[in-house]
Amino acid sequence: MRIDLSGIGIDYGVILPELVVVGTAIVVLFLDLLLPVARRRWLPAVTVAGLLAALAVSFPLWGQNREAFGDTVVGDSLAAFFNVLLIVITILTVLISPRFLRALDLEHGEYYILLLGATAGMMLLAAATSLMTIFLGIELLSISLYVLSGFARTAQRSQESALKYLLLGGFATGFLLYGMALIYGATGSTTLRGIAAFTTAGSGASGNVLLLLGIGFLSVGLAFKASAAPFHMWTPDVYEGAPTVVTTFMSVATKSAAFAAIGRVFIATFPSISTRWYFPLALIAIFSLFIGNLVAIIEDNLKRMLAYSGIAHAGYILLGVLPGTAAGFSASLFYIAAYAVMNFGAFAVVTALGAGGERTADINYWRGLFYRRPFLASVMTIFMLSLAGIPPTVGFFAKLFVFQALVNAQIWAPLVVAVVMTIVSFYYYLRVVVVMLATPDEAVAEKSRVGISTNGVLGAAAVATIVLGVFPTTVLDWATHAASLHF
Amino acid sequence: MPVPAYLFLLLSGALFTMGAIGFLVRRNPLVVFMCIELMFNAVNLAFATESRFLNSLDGVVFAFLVITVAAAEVVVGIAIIVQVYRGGRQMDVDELDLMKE
Amino acid sequence: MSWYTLPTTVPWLTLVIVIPLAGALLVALTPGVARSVIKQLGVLSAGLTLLLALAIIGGFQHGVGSLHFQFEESLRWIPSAGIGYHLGVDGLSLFLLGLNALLFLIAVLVTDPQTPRLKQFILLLLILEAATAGIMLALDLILFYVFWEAMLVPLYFLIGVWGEGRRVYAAFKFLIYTVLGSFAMLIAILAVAAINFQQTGQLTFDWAQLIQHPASGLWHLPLGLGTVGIQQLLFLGFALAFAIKMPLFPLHTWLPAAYVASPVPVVIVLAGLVSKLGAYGFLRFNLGLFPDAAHSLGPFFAVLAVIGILYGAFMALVQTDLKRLVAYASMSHLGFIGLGIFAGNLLGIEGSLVQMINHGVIIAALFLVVGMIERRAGTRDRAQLRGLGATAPLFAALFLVVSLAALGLPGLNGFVGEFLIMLGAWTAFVPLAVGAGIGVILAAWYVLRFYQGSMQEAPPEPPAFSEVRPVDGGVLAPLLALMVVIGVTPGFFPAAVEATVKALPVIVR
Amino acid sequence: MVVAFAILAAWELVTAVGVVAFRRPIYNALSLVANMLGLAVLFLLLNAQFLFAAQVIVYAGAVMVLFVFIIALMNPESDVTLGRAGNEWIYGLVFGVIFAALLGGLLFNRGLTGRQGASTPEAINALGNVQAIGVALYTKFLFPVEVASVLLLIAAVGAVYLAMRRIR
Amino acid sequence: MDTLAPLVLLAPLAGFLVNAVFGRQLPRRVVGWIGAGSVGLAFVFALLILAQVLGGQRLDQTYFTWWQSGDFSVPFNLYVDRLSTLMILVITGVGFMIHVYSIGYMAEDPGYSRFFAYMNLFVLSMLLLVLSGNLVWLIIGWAGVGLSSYLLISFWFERTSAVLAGRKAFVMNTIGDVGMIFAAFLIFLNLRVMDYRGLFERVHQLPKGGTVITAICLLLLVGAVAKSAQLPLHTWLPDAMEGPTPVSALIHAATMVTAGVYLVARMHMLYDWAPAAAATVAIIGGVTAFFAATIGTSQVDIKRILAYSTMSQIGYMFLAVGIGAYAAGMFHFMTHAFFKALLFMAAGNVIHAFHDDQDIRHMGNLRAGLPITFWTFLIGTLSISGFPLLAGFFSKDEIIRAALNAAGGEFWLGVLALVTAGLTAYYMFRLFFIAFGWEWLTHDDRHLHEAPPVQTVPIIILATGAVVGGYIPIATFLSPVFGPAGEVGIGAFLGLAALSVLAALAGFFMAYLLHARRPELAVAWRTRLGLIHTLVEHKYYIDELYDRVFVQPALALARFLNTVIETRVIDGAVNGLADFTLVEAREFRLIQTGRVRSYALWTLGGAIGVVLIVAGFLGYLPWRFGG
Repeated sequence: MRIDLSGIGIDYGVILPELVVVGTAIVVLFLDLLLPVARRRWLPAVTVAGLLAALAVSFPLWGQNREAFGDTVVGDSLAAFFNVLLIVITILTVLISPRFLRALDLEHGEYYILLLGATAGMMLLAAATSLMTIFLGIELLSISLYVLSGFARTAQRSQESALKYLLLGGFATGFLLYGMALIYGATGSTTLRGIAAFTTAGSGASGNVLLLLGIGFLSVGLAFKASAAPFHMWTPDVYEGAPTVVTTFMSVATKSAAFAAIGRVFIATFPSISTRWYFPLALIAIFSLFIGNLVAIIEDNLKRMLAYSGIAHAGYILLGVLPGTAAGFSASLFYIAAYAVMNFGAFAVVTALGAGGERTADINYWRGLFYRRPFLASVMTIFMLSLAGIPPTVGFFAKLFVFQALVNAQIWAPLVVAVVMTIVSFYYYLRVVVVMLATPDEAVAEKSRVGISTNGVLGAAAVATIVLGVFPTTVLDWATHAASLHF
Repeated sequence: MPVPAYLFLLLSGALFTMGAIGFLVRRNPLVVFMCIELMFNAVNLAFATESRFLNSLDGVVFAFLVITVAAAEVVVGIAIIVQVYRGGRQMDVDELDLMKE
Repeated sequence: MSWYTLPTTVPWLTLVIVIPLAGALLVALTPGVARSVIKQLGVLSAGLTLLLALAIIGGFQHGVGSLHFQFEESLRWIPSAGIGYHLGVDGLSLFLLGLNALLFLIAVLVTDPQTPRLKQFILLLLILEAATAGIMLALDLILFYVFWEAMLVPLYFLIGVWGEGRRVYAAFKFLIYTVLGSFAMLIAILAVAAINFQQTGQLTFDWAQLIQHPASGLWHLPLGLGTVGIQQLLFLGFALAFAIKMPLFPLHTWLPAAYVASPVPVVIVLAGLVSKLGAYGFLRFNLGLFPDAAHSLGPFFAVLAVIGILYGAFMALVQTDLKRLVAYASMSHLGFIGLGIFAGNLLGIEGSLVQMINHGVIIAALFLVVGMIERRAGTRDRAQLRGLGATAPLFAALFLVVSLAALGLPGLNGFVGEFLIMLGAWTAFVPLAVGAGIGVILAAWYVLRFYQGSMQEAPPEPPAFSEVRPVDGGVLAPLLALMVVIGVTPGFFPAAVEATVKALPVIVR
Repeated sequence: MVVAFAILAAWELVTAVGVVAFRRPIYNALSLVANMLGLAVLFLLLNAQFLFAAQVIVYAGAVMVLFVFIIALMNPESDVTLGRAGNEWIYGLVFGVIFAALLGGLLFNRGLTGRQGASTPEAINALGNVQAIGVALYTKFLFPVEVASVLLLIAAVGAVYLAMRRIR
Repeated sequence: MDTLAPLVLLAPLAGFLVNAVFGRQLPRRVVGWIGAGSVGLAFVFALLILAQVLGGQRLDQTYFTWWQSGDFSVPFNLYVDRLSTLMILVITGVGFMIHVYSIGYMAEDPGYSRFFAYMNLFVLSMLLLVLSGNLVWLIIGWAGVGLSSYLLISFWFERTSAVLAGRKAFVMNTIGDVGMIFAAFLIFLNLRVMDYRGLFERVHQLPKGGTVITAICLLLLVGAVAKSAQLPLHTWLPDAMEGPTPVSALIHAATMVTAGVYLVARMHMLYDWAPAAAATVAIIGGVTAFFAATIGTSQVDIKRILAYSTMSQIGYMFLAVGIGAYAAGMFHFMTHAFFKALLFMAAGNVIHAFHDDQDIRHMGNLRAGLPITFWTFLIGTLSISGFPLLAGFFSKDEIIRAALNAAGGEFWLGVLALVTAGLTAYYMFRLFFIAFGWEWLTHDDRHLHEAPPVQTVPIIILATGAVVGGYIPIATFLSPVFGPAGEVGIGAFLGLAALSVLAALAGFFMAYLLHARRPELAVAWRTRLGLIHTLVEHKYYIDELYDRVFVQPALALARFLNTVIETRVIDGAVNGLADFTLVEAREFRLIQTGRVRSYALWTLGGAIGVVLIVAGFLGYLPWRFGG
């Protein structure tokens, strides 16, 4: 008996980015053990270096379509797009982390290891073309995030959020797996290619109970990761409880990865039965837009408010998936990128303030911030305007392209809901700005400097928000190219 | 005479639902966690069944991966639970409402 | 003909947008304590813009019609989405451009140097000027929408931060109303492009392109609710945005709140300019892109406009807060503009075009006057104001001219527009003109109540009202001059715009 | 065959009910162990000996032992001794029953529509079940298995971090 | 001549600008003489124009284009013919007299320069009105005189009564303006012209007596009625007496209020073409004449009596132009300008003498104190009541004769006019007897002071006009405009003269009896008339009527809109929606209980929803959906 590896396409180039990230994690692990405590601050540097390397090796995948390892993973533009996006997010996160961790006395090497692990999981999820790898990717990022959200071991809220995330995450994973099982039973294959082949064979797939149920449960699991209503319930609590820097990372990265998977599954694998999954996804999108925007109006805790707004944005991104076309998905991808920039920025501001402690998330603390911390307030204003979708910020074009896709596909009902709820959203986003501009009632005189790296990250995010808002062409073209999936 | 596949599937579905119900009715985090394991088991049953009846090994491998992942998740989960309840709080998930609304 | 020709190598229109932004940048870089410097920077950039606008008006070729734009600039922006950077000026936007620059210069001039956070104030004003200029110049629908939304934010802050009374309430009300309309417009814009794409296979948001193929056909409502004319639907989408901005009855309730809450420089811009943008949008887009719908739905909007005229007039009759009074007066006058637009004939549209300028000049002057009264007398309550003219005859005289222009006295500018508008309305449907006529009579009534109530009758003892300051007079002077000039010799106006208006599809149709 | 299935099914259901219904966590744990063992037998029935082994060793062995240890360690109160009983559990039951009913209704008498693979029991047994799985694991499913290993590593790191005492 | 006509306008314009801008810096004498001199200059130009017009010239000269788009073309053109020449002569001539008079009359007033600026503005717009060669500029002038009249009525703006009177006048005139604007619309839309020449050329394209032409004429009439204070838009004129007396003399007696007459005369081709409208003019005129005269018999304020007399006399003119006797109308306009201006200015002297007391019952026996005023006022009274061989006698007789000669209903209007003539004599002499007194010889110790010559000389000049004005051959002068004047047989002339003199004498003796001989009789009569008297004394309660029917309801409606519709209905809906959203938001927020199990419940619920949807696709549910 001999093991024959020839037929399965060993191609390390495809998974090189993931490998580099994981390798970095291991390196950091050893450094964490070996380095004296005083040298711990090298860890972030090493992490960033590794991530940069991963970034570098991600570019070759652009424009290619290399399935590898028995169709379990692919190296194509979509994967590259998300690799770049996720790695950049992680780098930014790492850059704003040290000061925050120091303030909370959480400087532990494990933080970076887990961060890298989560990143690897997300990248894998974006590149996965098999139910197995999708599942593993989700689990990898989830387990890392469970620990990360409980990273403040002494903070009850942090622990509680970790447990909630864990239990609910497991529950959702159960549904995800069950759906995968049913799909497997219906199609006899676990690779998306095989499944697609089965469904497009006109084998009455649109009437296949197992398949439809499987898709349904699969969407439940993915929607949970994307924190789309009604599977969003964990989001506000976890976002609030987790250390803000983790929330920053999680709110942006998890959603992106989840939508990468959603795109691959629904648009690339099941185009032939789009009439089947359109309806549940449309409901989920509408529900997310509704809940997210509505509840955010009255949230006085900024982290929770942003959590709800994140739910709403999941709805917007999902709208782009609804047409089931590459055009629509490209709009989604652009939206994801835009959302990554602006939402990361918004949470980063909260992080920069949050070094003081929990109360900084309360909106009353932000009263008159414009005069205490003009820089933070200004960039926050930019992010808020962008989240609301006011030109000339990237948020506007994100919404514009999604709406355009819907109009071209003549999908009206979700569009109307989206528009109405967007109008509602203006209220709470601009409310923050007004509060920051209002005259401070009590003189909060904390002058903890933010630090050059954090300032740099914030400035970069703000500039990106504006620049992409004026010249969105390049990113849009990337998104369009990445969205053109071919099986 | 062989047993038709759908009976196995029905059984797995029943077990899965049991797990879900358990998750919903129990308040002890450890028990809740066990119920999740129960759901995973149900899934494994489904996978095994299908791989048997479809004559393909994917299902078995998938089930194996599920077991692995479940083990890993249990490790982390238990650690978190311990961490949460070290302080001697009541073992009750309903008590976990520092954050709400 | 034109007075002279400008070199075509210079991107004049972009400059109109860029100069205020550059000024804003400079202001942003100036330390906030250097108040005088900041204000001078603001005045400088606004003044430059005015000169530029005047140069453009002078260099505008008369009699160039059939949708030919001048000083046109066209660049690729987001080709994959069919969005371009396309600027141009024609008869519809020419004089508004001048009004824009003039009013902003005045707004900056009358800004009190002691305003708290003067820096941000001037900064936002300049950004706002750029946005409004862009709205008038943009020929790409998305570009237009970008400016349209960009205008919202500075206004929102100017009201919400520097306002008075229930300023946050007013700001949010203004915001939500406007956003409601503009999103309806956004969807309509996208739909227009999509339909054009289906018809011509070419994805574009360029006004000049879209106007070639007006949307048509029926849309089947879901759930078997029957069918709607697509063009009518799109028309309504745009109309909602512009009707709110203008505002048309009954979408006006943001107006008194916002006007009352805004500081004087802002309310000048808000009333004098922003409302015109709604009217301009109606002309440029509703009448341009949807001629058939304009014919079928125009009467309905014309009726709304007349209701607005009368409603605003009656409301103005019983207001005690002068700012509120002027706000409703403005609403009534805007009803005239709307009426002229939806009369849908040459004279009506030309009338509303000239009336836009007139109303801008008049309402700005009125709010300036109100501001001066408030600053001197310390109150805006008509019940407490009496006989101010006794101690300030010059002020009374200036105020008198403004009031007369406001009530449309023949010989002053207000008459020109109202005459043509009513003539156009009479051509379209006589009762509309009659309603407008009643509005004119009511205008005489409430304006005189306004003027006499504050200026005349026995002054309080001792008369504490001081005479107008030279600076105030200097600010009012150009406006008064415009009132007289336009009133006596408005001939230059139709000469410039007639060709464009004649080329409007509605007229052609 | 049928008889065996019937018995095992009954056993599974009963033990599952035990997992949910017993008041004392230790009983829940034990009935879960029983449930897992039954499941392992079912795997045998399905000609998946490898899974049987894995199930018994990993699950019934490692995982559940861990559970039992923790229960013993923290000896949590049973739900009776907990404070006020919320009534969410009623909703839970109702929803669960509805879910089960729908699922059962839809799955009843459905065959598996999937494409038939090559590895029939005969083929597998010819190679030897475990070997077959092994080959599959290290050829076709090489990558997932590697990922699983990474996952275990990360999980270990996380667990250690959470569990270990503060290092000053 | 095409330069003279603008000069006529420019003179008062210059005066207005100088006085308006520098008036407060200039010394009073200069201001006054600039004001008066500019008008005098205009008078000189007018005379030059007269010379050329008598030479048979006419003018229709366009100076610049006011608006030109499509076939809507409005030039700024001046139109000079004999009619407008007559008008500008009277305006500038009488105007000059009044300006001179004002120099003295307003000497003490703080608003001296403002007064003259307004007066010049008025003269300017009146001349514009008269000289304009197209409807738009006619309307502009029309509104201009309305404006200056408003300004001058509320000249003493500390007085609330003056302010209200001014507002009333302005609003009523605006009604008239709107009427004229609509008339202009109809003319343009049916004839596509805005200037007189084109109008007069094309008017005959319209069907004679058709709806359009009638509507045009009636709408024009609205403007004329409002401006000339005819029924039913007359109520502003008596209140207008709040203004300084020279204003009343110039604007509310001699010139502006007769603009309506000028309008009808100018548009006579249209009115000839619309008999119904013309008849309406005549009826309004006749009725107003009588109506105003009756009110005049019961007033005690000297200026108000003159005001009602003005209304009455303008009624005569309307009657004349209404029955087509345009020349007669203009003739009466001229004579009336003479004697009514004279009467007002004399009254002004009296009022000054009595320190701004206008109640005639406090006056009396002025011959000793104010001899010049006394005699000139007597001349005016005689002239207006049609005393033979004075100006009023000729002009009024022509009107009455024309009416009586006219066929059909107008005959009764003539009778009415005759009665009115008697009434006129009565109330004028009543005024004269009460105010100027009959106690010729009793000793007088009130030390009344005659006005300075600057005030008396103009009166004397006008008095001569009031005497000899009747001998100016207006009819023949205007014949090029209105066609040849009908020859009147001497017999008919004497017969009618006898009639009217009889009526006048009746009025005179009645007044003599009641107010000079036996005043107690007047009291007795008043009580006997009772109700009628109060009705007349309160001007038939028309002011009150308008207040109840128009003003109050309008204000009530406005208040209703302001308090209910705006705040409750419209804004209520908006705010209600916002509040509703917030409430809903709170509701949904409560879902977030913080309990893991409830969260899981939602997840399971979602899963159930998914299953249901699948079932729906497969048609296991009563309702189908999806493809």
